[in-house]
Amino acid sequence: MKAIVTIMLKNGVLDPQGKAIGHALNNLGFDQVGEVRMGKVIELELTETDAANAKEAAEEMARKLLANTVIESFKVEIVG
Amino acid sequence: MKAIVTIMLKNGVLDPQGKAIGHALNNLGFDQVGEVRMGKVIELELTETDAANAKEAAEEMARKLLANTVIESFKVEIVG
Amino acid sequence: MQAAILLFPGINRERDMILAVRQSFGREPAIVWHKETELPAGTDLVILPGGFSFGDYLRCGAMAAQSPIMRAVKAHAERGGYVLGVCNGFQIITETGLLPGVLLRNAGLRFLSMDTMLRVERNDTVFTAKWEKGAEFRAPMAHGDGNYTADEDTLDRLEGEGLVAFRYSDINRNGSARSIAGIFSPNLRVLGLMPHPENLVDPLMGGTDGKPLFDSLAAA
Amino acid sequence: MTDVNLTLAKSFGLNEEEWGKVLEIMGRTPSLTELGIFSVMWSEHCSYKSSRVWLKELPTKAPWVIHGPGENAGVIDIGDGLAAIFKMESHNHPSFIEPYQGAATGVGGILRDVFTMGARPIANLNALRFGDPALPVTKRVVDGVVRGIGGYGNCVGVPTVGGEVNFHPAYNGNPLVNAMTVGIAHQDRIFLSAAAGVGNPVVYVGSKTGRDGIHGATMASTEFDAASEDKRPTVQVGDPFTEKLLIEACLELMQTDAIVAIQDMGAAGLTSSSVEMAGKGGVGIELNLDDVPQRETGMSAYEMMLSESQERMLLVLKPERSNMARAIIEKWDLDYAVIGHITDTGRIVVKHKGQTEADIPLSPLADAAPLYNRPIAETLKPAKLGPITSHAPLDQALMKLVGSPDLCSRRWIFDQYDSSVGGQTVKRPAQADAAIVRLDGSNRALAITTDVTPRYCVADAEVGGAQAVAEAWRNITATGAKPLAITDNMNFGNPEKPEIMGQFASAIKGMAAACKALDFPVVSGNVSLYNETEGKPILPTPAIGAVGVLADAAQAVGYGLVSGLSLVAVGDT
Ligand SMILES: Nc1ncnc2c1ncn2[C@@H]1O[C@H](COP(=O)(O)OP(=O)(O)O)[C@@H](O)[C@H]1O
Repeated sequence: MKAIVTIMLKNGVLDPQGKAIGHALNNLGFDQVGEVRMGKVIELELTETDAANAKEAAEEMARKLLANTVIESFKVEIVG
Repeated sequence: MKAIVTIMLKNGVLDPQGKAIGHALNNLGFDQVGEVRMGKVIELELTETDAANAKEAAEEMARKLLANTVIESFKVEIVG
Repeated sequence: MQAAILLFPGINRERDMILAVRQSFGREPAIVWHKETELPAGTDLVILPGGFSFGDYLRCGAMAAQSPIMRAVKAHAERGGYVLGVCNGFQIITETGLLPGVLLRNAGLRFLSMDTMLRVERNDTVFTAKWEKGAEFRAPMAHGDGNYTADEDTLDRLEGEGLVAFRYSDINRNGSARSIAGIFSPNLRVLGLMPHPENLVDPLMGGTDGKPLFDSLAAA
Repeated sequence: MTDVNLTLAKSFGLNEEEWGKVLEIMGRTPSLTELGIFSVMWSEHCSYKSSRVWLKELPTKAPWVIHGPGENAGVIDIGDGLAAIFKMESHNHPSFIEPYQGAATGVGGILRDVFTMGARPIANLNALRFGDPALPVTKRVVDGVVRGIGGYGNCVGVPTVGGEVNFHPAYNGNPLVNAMTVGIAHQDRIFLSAAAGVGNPVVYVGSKTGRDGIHGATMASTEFDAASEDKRPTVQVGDPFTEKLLIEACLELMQTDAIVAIQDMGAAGLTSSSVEMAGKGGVGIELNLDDVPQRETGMSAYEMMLSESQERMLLVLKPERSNMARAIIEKWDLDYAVIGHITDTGRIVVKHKGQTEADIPLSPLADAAPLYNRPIAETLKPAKLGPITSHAPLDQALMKLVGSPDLCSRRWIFDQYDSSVGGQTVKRPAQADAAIVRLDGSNRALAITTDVTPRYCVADAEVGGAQAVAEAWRNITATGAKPLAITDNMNFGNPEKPEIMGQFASAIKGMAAACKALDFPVVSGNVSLYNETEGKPILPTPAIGAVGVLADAAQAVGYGLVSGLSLVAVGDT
């Protein structure tokens, strides 16, 4: 199974990268762009074959290491 | 509309970050983890109201700025 | 004061730190590999030096914070032991939860390598006794992620309890909340800061502005 | 199955005559893997086939030279039983395709050349050339290159202490990224690449092998055209964290007596490292590719032999020490694999999945390598400058000069490079004419600089070449240090054009004369040819990296003016 962990800064936490990207897009003439947020996505190949177990394991990994829950929130999706 | 651009290193391109994260997860006792790949996700708020147009615009932004198409591939999803 | 310097893979300012400690303490620090589970007996001060532990590939300091040795460091801190984290060491300490907040990417998104000025917010601690309160000193910075961030309540509490150790006093180049460059734990025994006092302890390398930190510790 | 024939050989960069030589050496049609090995070993990048006849003119000897050109880097005696080991290398083409990774892997490559000899790297420098600063592409390249150099150098913890940068439209489609590393070793612990000891294990250390940059070495040897921007060869991604582990692991292993020979896997990775190690040692080598640590599945022998995956080393070990060596390498979380052994056959034999994929005699591979004495033509010298017509007031003229891209402050660049890590940097960028780095545990310091002024070389390549050496010498001298030796990076256009070869030959002549006059030998270097875009060459750019020594670091002189001193001009104006 494959787990996809998406990690975003929590609302209210300043996102300097997202801000810079938004600026750059506006400068390139993309006027339709408003707020931009940037996050990480981590794809994990898991030997686990049960989707529920895989999800639980990936969530534990996210809590323990992948995300810093002081500033980040995460969501886990199981595919394949 | 909101566009979510997910950017991953192309297949075959070394992913030092994914590699190090995989190692760290194994060391933490998550033995079920095989290959790990890390990418970026960029959420764009667009004033555009038509989904097809929004997608096209986001794809152009990805090609022009967000992704480094020499080594990265991207996909765009329109939500909300 | 017996110091132990932790060595995580990817750390690169351990030799700088050894030079500074050797000079002020008059004795060699112990070097401790990250896979150890215990600190050397008699360790008073644990130092986490700068660098790029595990490449800083996930978040700065995140993977090092999970190293076996960090459990011993937490226990040491809980016993009231001294801990000093500089740059990546500061990031590791915040990831471990020994100090609050996080270090985000610099506001300008560029690595910053230059001298900055720091103000000493209090001098009644083992780390800062050799400075005057309010003294300003020069310290080299070398980081890409030094933008100190915490929620407003945490920041208010840090200020209210006098736990801000150093502030950028010239320009706040990395965008840190309230110009915070370094903070103490509530018992004033854990210090984390971004700039590198250990790189200014020798007139030959441009000055001795950073030496009081090590002299203070040596005298404690 | 791909047909191996002249057409394929040509697409691999070999010409008809070279293909003929391959057939003669092999006595049969080579396999694909064999052709790949010939093509990279005989590429300009590895064989120096156009430049070798001229490089011989450079003086390479002095009583303080321990190893001149021919090793991974040059080695000089700096007193106290210590040696300085240094070299400069280009990563020009990759830095245009992907500026960040191109520059980053350039830094990684030159670091490996230096620590492979047993030196701890103590300083990085660079010499950069970019196109017209007004062009968007230049901004993208400058930004990526600077971040790439910083990203890699800062992470491995080697201070970037100096460099130089110029702008000129001739570099619009072909920027130059030349990176230099200086390291320090004990003279009695210098490691060379000549393999020895029949039966000794050949050991692979570092990152796993992927399909990175296959045919990068041949790419660096052919001209650029607009299409290559689309071809997008597999770009190598740098992993400075693994490099840092590799440095520490190798230096730790070098404290023991396990290593017979060691070589980094640079351009044409496994091919050039194994061929060079066995060739230099006058032995043979047999590799079994089944045992190569692989990042991707289904890699062929051809791909593995030509992969340019970064952060890898090849070692020949004493068999009785190999377990201890493995323990050290694995302590640093690096891959360790025995992938072959040394033989006495004088051949390189490559096996994969039970098949012999290559079996080539080593000495003709090296000795019969093509060597060209290419025609040279005098370069047309630009017209003499006319009389100065503008008489702008001095203050305005000064402002214009100070504000010009070639003279303005470089702070934006070096503020992104960690110049103090290591705690030994006595003079950082913009503090002296050369960077000064003290040697740990000693009063001694090295003075290091990079210099060249391409517009002088366009005007007169011989004078320009001499001037570059002289400027480096002056920059070292101005700090109070004694200049000892140089490394160079010869960046030129297409050597098949007589006027380019003429520039090259003249620059070498000028450099040689200056080196002789100043007792300033060349101990290492690199040649980068075919720096052209759509037939237009870059300016001739023989970058010089120089090293000098100061017995007492405290005596280093900087250029910060202090009030109360007198200014004295020396020499004719
Ligand atoms: N690409 C670079 N990387 C690092 N340092 C640089 C670079 N370019 C210039 N510098 C530093 O900036 C300072 C000024 O450079 P330059 O204008 O070339 O002056 P100089 O002619 O005195 O060497 C020098 O100390 C030089 O080492």
